[in-house]
Amino acid sequence: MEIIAIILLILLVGSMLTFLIDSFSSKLTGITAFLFSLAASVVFFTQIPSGYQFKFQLAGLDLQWGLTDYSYYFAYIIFGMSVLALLYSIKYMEGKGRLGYFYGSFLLTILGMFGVVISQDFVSLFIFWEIMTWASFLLVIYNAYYKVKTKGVKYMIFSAIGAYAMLTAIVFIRVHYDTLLISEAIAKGAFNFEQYIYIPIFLLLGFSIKAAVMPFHVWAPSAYSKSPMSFTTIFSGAMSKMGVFGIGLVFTSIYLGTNPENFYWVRTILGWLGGITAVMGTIYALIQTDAKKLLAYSSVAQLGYIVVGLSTGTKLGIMAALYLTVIHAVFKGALFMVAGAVEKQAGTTDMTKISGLIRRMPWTFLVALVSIIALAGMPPVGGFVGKWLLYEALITESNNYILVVVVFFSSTAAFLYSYRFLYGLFLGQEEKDTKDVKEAPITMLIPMLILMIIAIVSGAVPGLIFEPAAKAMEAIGFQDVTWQMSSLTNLWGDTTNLGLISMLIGAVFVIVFVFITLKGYKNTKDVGTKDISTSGEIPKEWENLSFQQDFFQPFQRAAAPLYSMNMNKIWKNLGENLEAFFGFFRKLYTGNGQTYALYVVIFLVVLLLFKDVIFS
Amino acid sequence: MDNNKNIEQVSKIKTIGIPTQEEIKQAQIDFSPRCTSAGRVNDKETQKMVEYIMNFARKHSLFVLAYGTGCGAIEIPATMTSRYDAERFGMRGAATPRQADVLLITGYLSTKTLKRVIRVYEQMQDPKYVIAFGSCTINGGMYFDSYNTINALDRYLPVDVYIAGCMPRPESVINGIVKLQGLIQNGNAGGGKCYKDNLDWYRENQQKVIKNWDFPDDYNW
Amino acid sequence: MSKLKKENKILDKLKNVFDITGEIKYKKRVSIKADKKNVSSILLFLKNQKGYIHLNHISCVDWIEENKFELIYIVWNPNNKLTVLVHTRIDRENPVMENIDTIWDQANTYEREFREMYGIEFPGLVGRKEFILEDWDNIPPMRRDFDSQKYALENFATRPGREDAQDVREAIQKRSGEELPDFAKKYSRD
Amino acid sequence: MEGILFKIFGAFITALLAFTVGMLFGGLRRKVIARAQNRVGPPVYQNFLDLLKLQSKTTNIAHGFMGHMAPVWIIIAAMTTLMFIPVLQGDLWFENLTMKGDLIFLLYMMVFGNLGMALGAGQSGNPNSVLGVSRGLSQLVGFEIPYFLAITALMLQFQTTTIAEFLNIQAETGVWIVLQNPFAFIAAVLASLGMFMYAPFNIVGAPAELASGPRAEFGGKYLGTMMTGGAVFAFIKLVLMVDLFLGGAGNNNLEGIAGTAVGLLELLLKTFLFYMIPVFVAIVSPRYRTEQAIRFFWKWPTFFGILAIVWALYKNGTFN
Repeated sequence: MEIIAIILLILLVGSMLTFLIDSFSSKLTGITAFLFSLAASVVFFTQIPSGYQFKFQLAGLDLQWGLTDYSYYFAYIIFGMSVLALLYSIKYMEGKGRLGYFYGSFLLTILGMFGVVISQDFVSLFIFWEIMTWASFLLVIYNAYYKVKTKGVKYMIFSAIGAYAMLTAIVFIRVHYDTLLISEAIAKGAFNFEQYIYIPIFLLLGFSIKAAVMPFHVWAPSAYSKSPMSFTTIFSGAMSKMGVFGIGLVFTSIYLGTNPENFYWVRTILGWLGGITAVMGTIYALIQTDAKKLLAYSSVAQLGYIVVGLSTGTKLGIMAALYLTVIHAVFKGALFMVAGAVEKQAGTTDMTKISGLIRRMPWTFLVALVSIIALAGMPPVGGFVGKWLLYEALITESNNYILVVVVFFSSTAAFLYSYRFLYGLFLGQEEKDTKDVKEAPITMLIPMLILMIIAIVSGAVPGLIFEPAAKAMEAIGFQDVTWQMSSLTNLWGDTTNLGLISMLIGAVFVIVFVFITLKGYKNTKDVGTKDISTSGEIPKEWENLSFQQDFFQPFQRAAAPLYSMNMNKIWKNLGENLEAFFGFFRKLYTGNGQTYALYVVIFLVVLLLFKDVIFS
Repeated sequence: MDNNKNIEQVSKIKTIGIPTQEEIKQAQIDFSPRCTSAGRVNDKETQKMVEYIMNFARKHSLFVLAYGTGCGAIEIPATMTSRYDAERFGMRGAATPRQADVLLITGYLSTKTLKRVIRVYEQMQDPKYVIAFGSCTINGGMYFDSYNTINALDRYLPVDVYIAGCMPRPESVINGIVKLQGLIQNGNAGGGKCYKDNLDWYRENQQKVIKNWDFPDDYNW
Repeated sequence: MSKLKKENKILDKLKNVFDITGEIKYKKRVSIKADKKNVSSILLFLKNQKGYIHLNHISCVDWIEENKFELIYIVWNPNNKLTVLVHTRIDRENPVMENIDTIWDQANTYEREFREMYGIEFPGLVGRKEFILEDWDNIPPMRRDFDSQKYALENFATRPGREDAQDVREAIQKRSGEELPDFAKKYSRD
Repeated sequence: MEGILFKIFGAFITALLAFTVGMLFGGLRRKVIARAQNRVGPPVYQNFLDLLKLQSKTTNIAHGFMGHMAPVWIIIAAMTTLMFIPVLQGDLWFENLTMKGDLIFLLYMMVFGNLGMALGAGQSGNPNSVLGVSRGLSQLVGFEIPYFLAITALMLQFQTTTIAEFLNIQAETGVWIVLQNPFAFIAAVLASLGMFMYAPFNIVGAPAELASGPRAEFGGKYLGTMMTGGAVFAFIKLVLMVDLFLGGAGNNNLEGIAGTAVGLLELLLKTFLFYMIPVFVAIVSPRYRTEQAIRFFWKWPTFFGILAIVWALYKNGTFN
């Protein structure tokens, strides 16, 4: 039996088994799911080399599975994140109902994602894509109360639109190019924007809905924030990257030319969509009061950067997109895990209700701090590398100078919600309600700490990620991708030495930390958050001095025009108008036999009158 | 030094009319605040070089937290701005007790305000000084018989310098500041140290006035 | 008399409707005395029917000799610029007065002050019991039987060396040996 | 080995210079403001006395670990940024790591300290601090946009991203960039008004409104260390502007110590003159509300920034 089929089988059997085990012992479900995913990834990483292929026939169709360097890169993310997320789930999901349903769907989602990256023909791509979508839909509605159901339906509708678009494109490819293999389609120029322009457009539509690109991003914030956090790490970290995977695939035809002027308009449109997504995601993230929702909007914004990177079509730009893909999975995965841990331990992630958890959950805070530094793109941590690549790509290699300002605006505004997240959950007044909150269990901490260490290391030695990313870029048509282990060089030859920066920061940190700690050590006292200078007033135990509502009101006021654009409203209006429009057709069916008889008569009359025109 | 004695004394004074000089002297000795000589940080003779330099810096860099009670608050802008320019002595406004060195109390203190002033004083960081301003802080001034205003501030906080007057003009304020600078340089402005040493005595007095005592149990320093 | 036409009109109207006595103090100022139980209906009548929509002030006087508190509600009509003062007297023992903060919101502030400073109860009054004073444990301080100086002497440490509560003119006279001028004697304390 | 020791020594000298000049300029600012108000004002060395006093406080209060770390972040950001900025052109002592980092890195590193301090201010739990942070971050989004536009324009015009390269270009052509791209200079100057956070953009730490904002809970050694970081940062901002637009300093033909001395004098003169722009603006300005400040930055400075980019593209021949 083919090794790749074994992996799929492991995941499928695992999915069924966990579902069955749940009826015996719900404690074992999580561990079973974790072990199955671990087994699948071990088999994958040890047994499958890059360039592996497997062809077979099914129902008269030539199907082909395999792994290029490009898909291998995404498989890293899928398996890495899945294993960590399932380890995290064991404790996180403890005590909740319907675990078999949860873990079964979870493993099925992993199967779907893995299937998408290994598919080398359109049929299996579509099938796996649908498996992924449906399994994830089941997880989105896991917390099934009324509102979640409607949000889930929103996700489903957009996914369905994407799937139809993809299906249409696939059918047209079959019709026009007589092939179902992706590589053949690329070779025949199916993704070219010259000949049959609707094919790549439809495919892009399908993929960008998954990547939550403006204006199809409206499903994402609610779906991300309403599903269980341990799943959202995958949902935002890995599954949204399937859209990125697809967009990269479609753009291969552009990259193959390696001429920066290739289809400039397509890239410009997509780049601007990405930029606007980033801005909208950011400005909506910073007005949220729920930490989960904040992270969800932030995910949308970060995917915007990735799309911008893809749209540049230059080496640095694609490198930026691929690097951001990984680093976003890492830090956003960690942050969603942090949010989950807080939810589990403190009961809620509503920032207006809790604050001051830093003394209760120090390790979780550490993870949150490092991940937020990465999210904000601050130097010693990995996020900076992605931001640097993106800016340099836009400034030195792309001709889109206004877009770089849009991206910069978005990433500067990202400082605002980064701070909001840390302050809202961990800093601020220690409140009475959160006095007896405990640190998260160790199995939840381990995955978070692993992700944190990856984020730190990738800041000093980004070459670890550049290496597979460079291979992946070579797989989709770039030649001579250069990279260095721990420094960054742009097109003009200017170098930023990250290793040196990390060392310098480390050295200064140690010196100043020792100085400030030891100077007057005996005379330094750590006091609680109630001992603050509030004009001599002594805050009562029950008084809440946290500042949580309308946190960035000045910014909101200054940027009021931006907030008046609400995509949700536009979609809602569209839906209502469509409903009215189709309501007109429904009126034709009156339920009265005489009306139907009239329709038949009218039909016959029309037929008779225009028979020469119709049957000519 | 308990309070009843004072009441008796004062009542006596009232009944017999003008007291003799001896009586006043005796009463003043009995009433003397805790922190005039007891609060010496270090003597001028035994001062070391480092302390001399530090005291020099302290003296020339007074961050003032003006607790604007009463009518004296209006004198502070005049003192700080162009006409009198207290900034040339290194004075500077501090907005919070954490950054401040000098607590400037600019007038009468109701019991309600006193509680906040004490809290603010305790939040300041050593070395810290108190300048009390106007006759209200010295002996109650025109509010001597008010049911809600304390009469002598040095029973509740260690006052380093009193500035007399109702209200003292900016010249007097500057005079007081210069006086405080001299005390700091000589190592005599040890109000914070004195407060720490005699905390029980101060607490007792404070709790007599502030009925509903809800301070945190431990004074930080 | 024709000059005070408006004043007479409102006074007559009030006299017709309610059981009150009243007088015109001077131009644009009408003062009436009413029973405790009538006050709210008078105020409502003035506000709703006669356009006295503004409550200027409520003030309280302690008539300790008569064992009464006097409450004075001052209302104003912005159209004809007339002011009406409604006087009422209530018992000093267990003083209770009708709460009128449903008629004017700002009455709440005055009433809370009276509750604290005079000990007058207003049933249904919203707001914290503690208004200006903190931790007050004596009789309400604005009552005339409260001795402020005694309280201060008992509670606050007083610096010796000052003579309190003397008549300034007498002291000057004593010190300098001069005779007080006639106009000063007129205002002498006794 | 000797080279490394020499470098470390040079780094210390640079840090010392930055600290001294920053503190001195702070004192000068107070003096200038005082003279403008017809006062005598504090002595020029007043800031050193303040620092000494703050460090000699005998008690200190920290609010939790992040509060303890707040000054550390600032010093890290200040020192790291300083090491990557050429203080004197071509001088071995002040070279440090100039060629190892670029402008985008500096742009991020300069925000690092403030964000770190904001975390410390957050843990203190004082609502005033956090209100100040909220305003400060909002204002940051305001002035970073024109600043970034100006820097982008320079990068596009001269096809480089390192400051040392900008200095070389100015030395070779003999024309300061302020003349080569005046719009970028205007945008950067207007943005730097916000960066210095003097009036009219000083609502972040407004003492009367917010009890000095983010710094409300810091005193003693913490405030002192923050002051040091702030002084170094003031120097960094000035040197960055001088390097980018005013031709830098140290570009003379003199040998040895004399060259360094002349270069330092030139640097002091240029930085001082540039520093007087925000100071003079501060003297005559009231205070903007946060949203007014943001709108200001998004209006004229951004307009000049975009103009600068157009100018840069015109100059480097993209339109041909």
